[in-house]
Amino acid sequence: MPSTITLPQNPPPLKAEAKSLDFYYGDFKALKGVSMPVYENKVTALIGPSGCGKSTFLRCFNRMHDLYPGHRYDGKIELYPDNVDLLDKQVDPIEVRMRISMVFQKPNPFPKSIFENVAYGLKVRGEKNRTVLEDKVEVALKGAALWNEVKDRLDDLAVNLSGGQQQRLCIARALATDPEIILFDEPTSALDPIATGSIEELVGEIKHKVSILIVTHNMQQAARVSDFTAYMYLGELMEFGETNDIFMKPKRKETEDYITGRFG
Amino acid sequence: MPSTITLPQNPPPLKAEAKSLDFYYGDFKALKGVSMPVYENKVTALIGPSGCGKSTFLRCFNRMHDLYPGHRYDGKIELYPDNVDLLDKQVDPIEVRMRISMVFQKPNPFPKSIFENVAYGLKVRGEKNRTVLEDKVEVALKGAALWNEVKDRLDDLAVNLSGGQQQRLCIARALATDPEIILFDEPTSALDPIATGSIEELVGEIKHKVSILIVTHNMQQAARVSDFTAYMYLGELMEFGETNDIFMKPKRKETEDYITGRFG
Amino acid sequence: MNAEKTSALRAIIRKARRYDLLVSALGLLFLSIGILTLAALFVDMALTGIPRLTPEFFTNFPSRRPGEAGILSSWVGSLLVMFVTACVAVPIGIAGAIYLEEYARKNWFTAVIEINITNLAGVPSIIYGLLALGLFVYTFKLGQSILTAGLTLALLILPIVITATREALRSIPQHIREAAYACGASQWQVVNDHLVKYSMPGILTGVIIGMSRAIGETAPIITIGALTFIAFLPPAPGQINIETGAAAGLFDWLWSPFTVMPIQIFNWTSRPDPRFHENAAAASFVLVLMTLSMNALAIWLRYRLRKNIKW
Amino acid sequence: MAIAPPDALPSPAQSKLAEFARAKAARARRERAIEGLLLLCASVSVLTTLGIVYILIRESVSFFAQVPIKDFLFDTQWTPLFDDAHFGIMVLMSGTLTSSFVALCIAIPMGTVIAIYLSEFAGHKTRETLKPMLELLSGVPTIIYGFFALLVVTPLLQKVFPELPGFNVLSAGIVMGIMIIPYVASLSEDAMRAVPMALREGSYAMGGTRFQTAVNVVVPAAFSGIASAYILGISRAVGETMILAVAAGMQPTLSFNPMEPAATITSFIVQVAMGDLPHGSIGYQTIFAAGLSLMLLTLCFNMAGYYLRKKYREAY
Amino acid sequence: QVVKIDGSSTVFPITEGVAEDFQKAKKGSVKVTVGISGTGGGFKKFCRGETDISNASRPIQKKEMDDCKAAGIEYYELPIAFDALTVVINPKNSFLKQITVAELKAIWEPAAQGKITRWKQVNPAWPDAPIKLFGAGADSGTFDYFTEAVNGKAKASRGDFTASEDDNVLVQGISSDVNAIGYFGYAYYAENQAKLKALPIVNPKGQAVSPSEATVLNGSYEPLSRPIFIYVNAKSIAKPEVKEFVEYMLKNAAKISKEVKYVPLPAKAYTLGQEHLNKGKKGTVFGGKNEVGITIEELMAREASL
Ligand SMILES: Nc1ncnc2c1ncn2[C@@H]1O[C@H](COP(=O)(O)OP(=O)(O)OP(=O)(O)O)[C@@H](O)[C@H]1O
Ligand SMILES: Nc1ncnc2c1ncn2[C@@H]1O[C@H](COP(=O)(O)OP(=O)(O)OP(=O)(O)O)[C@@H](O)[C@H]1O
Ligand SMILES: [Mg+2]
Ligand SMILES: [Mg+2]
Ligand SMILES: O=P([O-])([O-])[O-]
Repeated sequence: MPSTITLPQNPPPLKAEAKSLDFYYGDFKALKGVSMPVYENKVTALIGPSGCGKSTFLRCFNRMHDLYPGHRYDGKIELYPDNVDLLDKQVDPIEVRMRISMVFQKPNPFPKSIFENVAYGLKVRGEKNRTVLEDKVEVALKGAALWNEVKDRLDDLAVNLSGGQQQRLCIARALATDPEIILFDEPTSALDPIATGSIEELVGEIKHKVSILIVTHNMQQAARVSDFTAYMYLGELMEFGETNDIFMKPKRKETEDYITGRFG
Repeated sequence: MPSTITLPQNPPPLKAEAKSLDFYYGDFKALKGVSMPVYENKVTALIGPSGCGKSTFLRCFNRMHDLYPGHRYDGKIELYPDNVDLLDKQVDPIEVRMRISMVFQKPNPFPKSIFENVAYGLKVRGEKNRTVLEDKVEVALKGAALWNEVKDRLDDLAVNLSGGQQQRLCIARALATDPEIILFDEPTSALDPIATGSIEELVGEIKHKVSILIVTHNMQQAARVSDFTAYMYLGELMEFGETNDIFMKPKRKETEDYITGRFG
Repeated sequence: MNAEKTSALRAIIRKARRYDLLVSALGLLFLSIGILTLAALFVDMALTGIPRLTPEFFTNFPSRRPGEAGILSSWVGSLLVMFVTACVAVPIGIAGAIYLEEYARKNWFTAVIEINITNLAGVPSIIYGLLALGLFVYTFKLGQSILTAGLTLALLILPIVITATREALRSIPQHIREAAYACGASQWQVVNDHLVKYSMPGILTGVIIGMSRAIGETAPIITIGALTFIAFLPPAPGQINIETGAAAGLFDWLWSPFTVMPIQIFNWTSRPDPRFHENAAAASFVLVLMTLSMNALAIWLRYRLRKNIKW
Repeated sequence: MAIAPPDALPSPAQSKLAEFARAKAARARRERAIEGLLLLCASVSVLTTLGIVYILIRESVSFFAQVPIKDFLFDTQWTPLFDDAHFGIMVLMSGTLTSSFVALCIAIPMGTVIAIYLSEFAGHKTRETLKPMLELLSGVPTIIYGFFALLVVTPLLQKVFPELPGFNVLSAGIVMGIMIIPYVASLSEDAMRAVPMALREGSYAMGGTRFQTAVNVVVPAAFSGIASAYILGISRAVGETMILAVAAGMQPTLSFNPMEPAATITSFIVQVAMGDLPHGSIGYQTIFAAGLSLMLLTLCFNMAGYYLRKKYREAY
Repeated sequence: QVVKIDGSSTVFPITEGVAEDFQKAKKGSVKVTVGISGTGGGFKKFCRGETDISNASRPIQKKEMDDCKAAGIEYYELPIAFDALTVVINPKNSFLKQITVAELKAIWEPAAQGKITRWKQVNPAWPDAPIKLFGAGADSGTFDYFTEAVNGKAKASRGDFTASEDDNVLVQGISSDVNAIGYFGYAYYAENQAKLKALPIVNPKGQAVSPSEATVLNGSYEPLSRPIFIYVNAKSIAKPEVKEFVEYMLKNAAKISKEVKYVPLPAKAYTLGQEHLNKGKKGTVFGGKNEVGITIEELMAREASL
């Protein structure tokens, strides 16, 4: 079944684009011919019932699947403006990950200090100058709205932060390296409503600098934070369009059923 | 906030009744003053958002919490007609479990043969006579609509069955001992739609012999299989009533919001 | 991203990758050092010892003539000691582990047992030898017998059996226990009908590893004083002594003097005649083959048998 | 809340109840008996420890009645069975520490690198074949390692250091180290693999290489497990007996030079035990005093390990 | 039906050989265990009545006699063979041609501990190389005999040497170290002549004599040649299997001693032993003193006088 894709009238510049992307976990085909644009400095939400392949799709963008044997891509994800195919065997996954950051469902700070956590990406990139590191860490923590809470205890272990703070720390960590895209995989599902609110706000703020893909199982969240929404079902992209359109007048019956909660 | 409980006009006989039941996981109070009737040979569905305490409530009925230190009940669950308080310290939990069976979310057959699985409850009760066992196993498997599929391979390992078959096997295991109540904790959430259908059918059939409590996160399922529905939220029973009423004209705003999918 | 930045990035990645290569290389190197050592040891013994591995080698008693010397008394001794060890360590170890894993409530006593077992696992084997000498030999007057040796080694491998059993029990998912309890089973029924059965592969692995450790233990056996020339077998139950005509009792062998493989090896290597060293190599080869095949069996069990029990 | 009162008719359930009550008492008795039996078995380990402590202390008390504790701790000679007896445990300690140090210099770095390699670099197949092979190393009886050290490794080392005596701590220590590698590697690897994938993914998602991920994330997160592995390695080294008895020369001199022969606590004990023990003599008591020192030494390491585990537990 | 023997490692090869043949001859109806505890260790067990026979590479000492007496244990003393306690060095050692007892003492006396560490300190003619020492363990008769013979007092020795009850350890150590010197029973040297060099000892008459069967027999290998014994518990000899074993031993000791490279005593010595047994002549002819440098004739004379 072909996806129903409704492009906006004045499309913003493209940041990336999946082109008939298939994905296999061993023999199991988890993504079936997904083609979808990602617009620059916009938030694109991925919604769909559990197991439909949202996380799988998201993790293609930073080649996370490369870590596991037997996981296989087929198709392309073009990154613009330099037109590289992220999935190309020739392309170094580490390079891809340096350009595209990710925030996970469960906050996963490293067992290090707050400072070290945020500085990690920079250190990996060869930055050694302490002043530069300190500056960038501060900027990133401010960007993740965490600076005020932690500025006096940058050397504390990150695991001692609360869940919401940890997640913002992970966002700071992702922000610190000036990525081109940030992938969020249900970033608030482990958090309480207040922490969720602050993360959503954050997403709204940072999208001015970076393109965002966000997986969520919470319709309201998708409606609140995203500019575009993609509805996936059983490994296929069912419908893609501007968020308002998807929620107000979905083109497909399945999308409507899902959004109104009649199914899933 | 007191629960909104709407009893039917001609209430069927009571099988059990929770009376201001509190439950604590250590210091965390997971159930707050739940009072609710369970009617004989009826299906009562428990619905509510994740973490609201449905499973916790269900597992009080067979004293499953006794297995863990620090879990504590407060209040009563009366079992009729003999008026025992299931939660009474004097009452042997093993005795409770012999009268009240349970089917779990994930099918959990023992790594033994199909026969041994179904016969286990009987063996625990001291039944040794092979013919009796064989008869009862057959009846139970028939009751669980599994007989035809497995009658030729009763000695096969149960784990080699498909998910849906395994779950029906677990139901047969629960049925074999003629329990007075069967507790189902999201029995279909790990199954595909076809297996789900057959389990739902089964529930409809066995309810003529036994009272049923079923936790489900699937509204449609609750509507389809149950006679009564209880909506729980944050450890409290919000609303209880006949299923039709709850789904068609819920008395409380929260229930309506949840059922129409505006929340959760 | 501009080309200049990209190439800078690539340079950094290349540099970082070097360490990947280094660790892989070192890891493989170190692994092969370990494995080659094992191979060297094995080949060395095999080359010296194999010519001596005739059937008579297994059926002859030790002798002052290297060509006639065999390992009959020592392999029988090892076997009997292992038998006693297993009979003591396996039930006690499994029962203890079941208690700790399934029954123990959190209190100071179980905490003491826990810490204690961890500590015991690190206690040098020679200390067990001292325990046996002071307690079994001199206090309980069990003498330098098969029983003493078996008990000593049983205590030595008890922590291994307990730990393996606990791990096996822990790997049984909670939902299996819940399923059994939900059927109305009592705790002992859950343990006996399910947990013990499903953890058998893990327990067996632990037992075999423990036994393979015990069979090669030398120091504690020397400490209890078994450095002896033994050219006879312990009395089989009911065996008739041709001189006295008396029949041996069912458990007489437990009190018999004995020797074991490592002691025999030790004895032969300390002989001046180099031909005894060939015997020692041959016996070592047999012993290593025994322990290695026990270990291999355990590993095989761990990877194969476990697959038969799915949850 | 008004619920119709239940009808009080007698029902079959009631007779069932009586039957249950009978069964219950018998069952409760049996369950308690079984629990008691199991507890007894669990206590065997405590009894073992008590036995060890009792025996060591009982004999050591008679020992220290004859040898002042000051001599024991500070004398620099160890000749307990000679006419002019000296009881300086330092001498044996120096041998034990030197040989353990050599062994750990081999086992800890090599074991750690192997663990990192197996857990973070090697593919599934490689790991599943190489790890068991490595574990076989710990299955070889130590007496055989002893002769290997003496007859194979020492001559090899003498090619490099012609001055090296035939019995020396170096060769015994190296072989001991190789023997200990699997303990360190296997347990560390288990600890590393227990680190949740999510943590690793965090690092990889930042563009980390395998090495960076291993060093910055996995090793710190698995630290308590790795520490346990090290502690076990140390206990093994300190308590190893036969390798040292066979290959290290049993020469009681106060020296930390691995190029020389040395006696360790353990090798002294077997050495004396080999010449059968005259029960009740000072010689007999010496080995218990030495054993007590060894026990205290391992206890120190175990305590350190316990503390480390406690401190660094749940890093993730 | 078990004959329990324990004691000297020096005597062990002979006893073991006898035990082996004896058990074969008896078709396994009698069991013989032979332990190696060293002479001292063996006597301690013997005097507690734990063993039937004790191997000894020196005569029983006063303290041991007292212990036995206290426990009511009487014994027969039966010389079995002669041994030459051999001082060995590495075959590559070129500067040592012979050694005097005084030089040995300088090396081994307790005062040398930690001080005498280089050959030059003993004899200025020798090179400035380290001395590596190997010797018998403290529970052994060999150690007692050597310290008595060299240092003048049993068990008086320096402690910083590689001590082992296991003579092969010593063989191994000495053969792999150019600067090594050590001592043990002749048998172990005889079996390892390729790896070791026996050092001629300057005897009281001033001749440098190498150990060998001949020099032991003619009494010129002094003071390090020594008789070795078995001691038989007088109560045990009442047991037929022990009696039989001892008689078998006396008949076969000469043959087996030779086989395992010891110097057998004249045939008369064994018959004398048998006579002592028959006539119930218990006790020792050495009076609890460790005598050094006794020759075969002297020994025979003493035995006859019991
Ligand atoms: N490692 C894996 N190996 C095999 N199959 C997998 C693996 N991970 C996921 N799958 C399967 O791939 C499909 C898509 O999974 P995915 O995790 O992408 O779903 P999702 O939409 O993110 O669901 P959720 O909302 O539950 O996170 C599912 O059917 C899942 O069972
Ligand atoms: N073992 C436990 N210890 C402590 N808290 C627990 C435990 N199990 C559950 N809880 C908490 O108790 C509350 C109720 O949990 P419960 O499992 O009953 O929810 P539920 O309604 O069944 O949710 P779901 O639909 O996800 O199964 C939750 O907040 C949960 O976090
Ligand atoms: Mg997902
Ligand atoms: Mg639940
Ligand atoms: O073992 P020894 O003969 O030296 O006592």
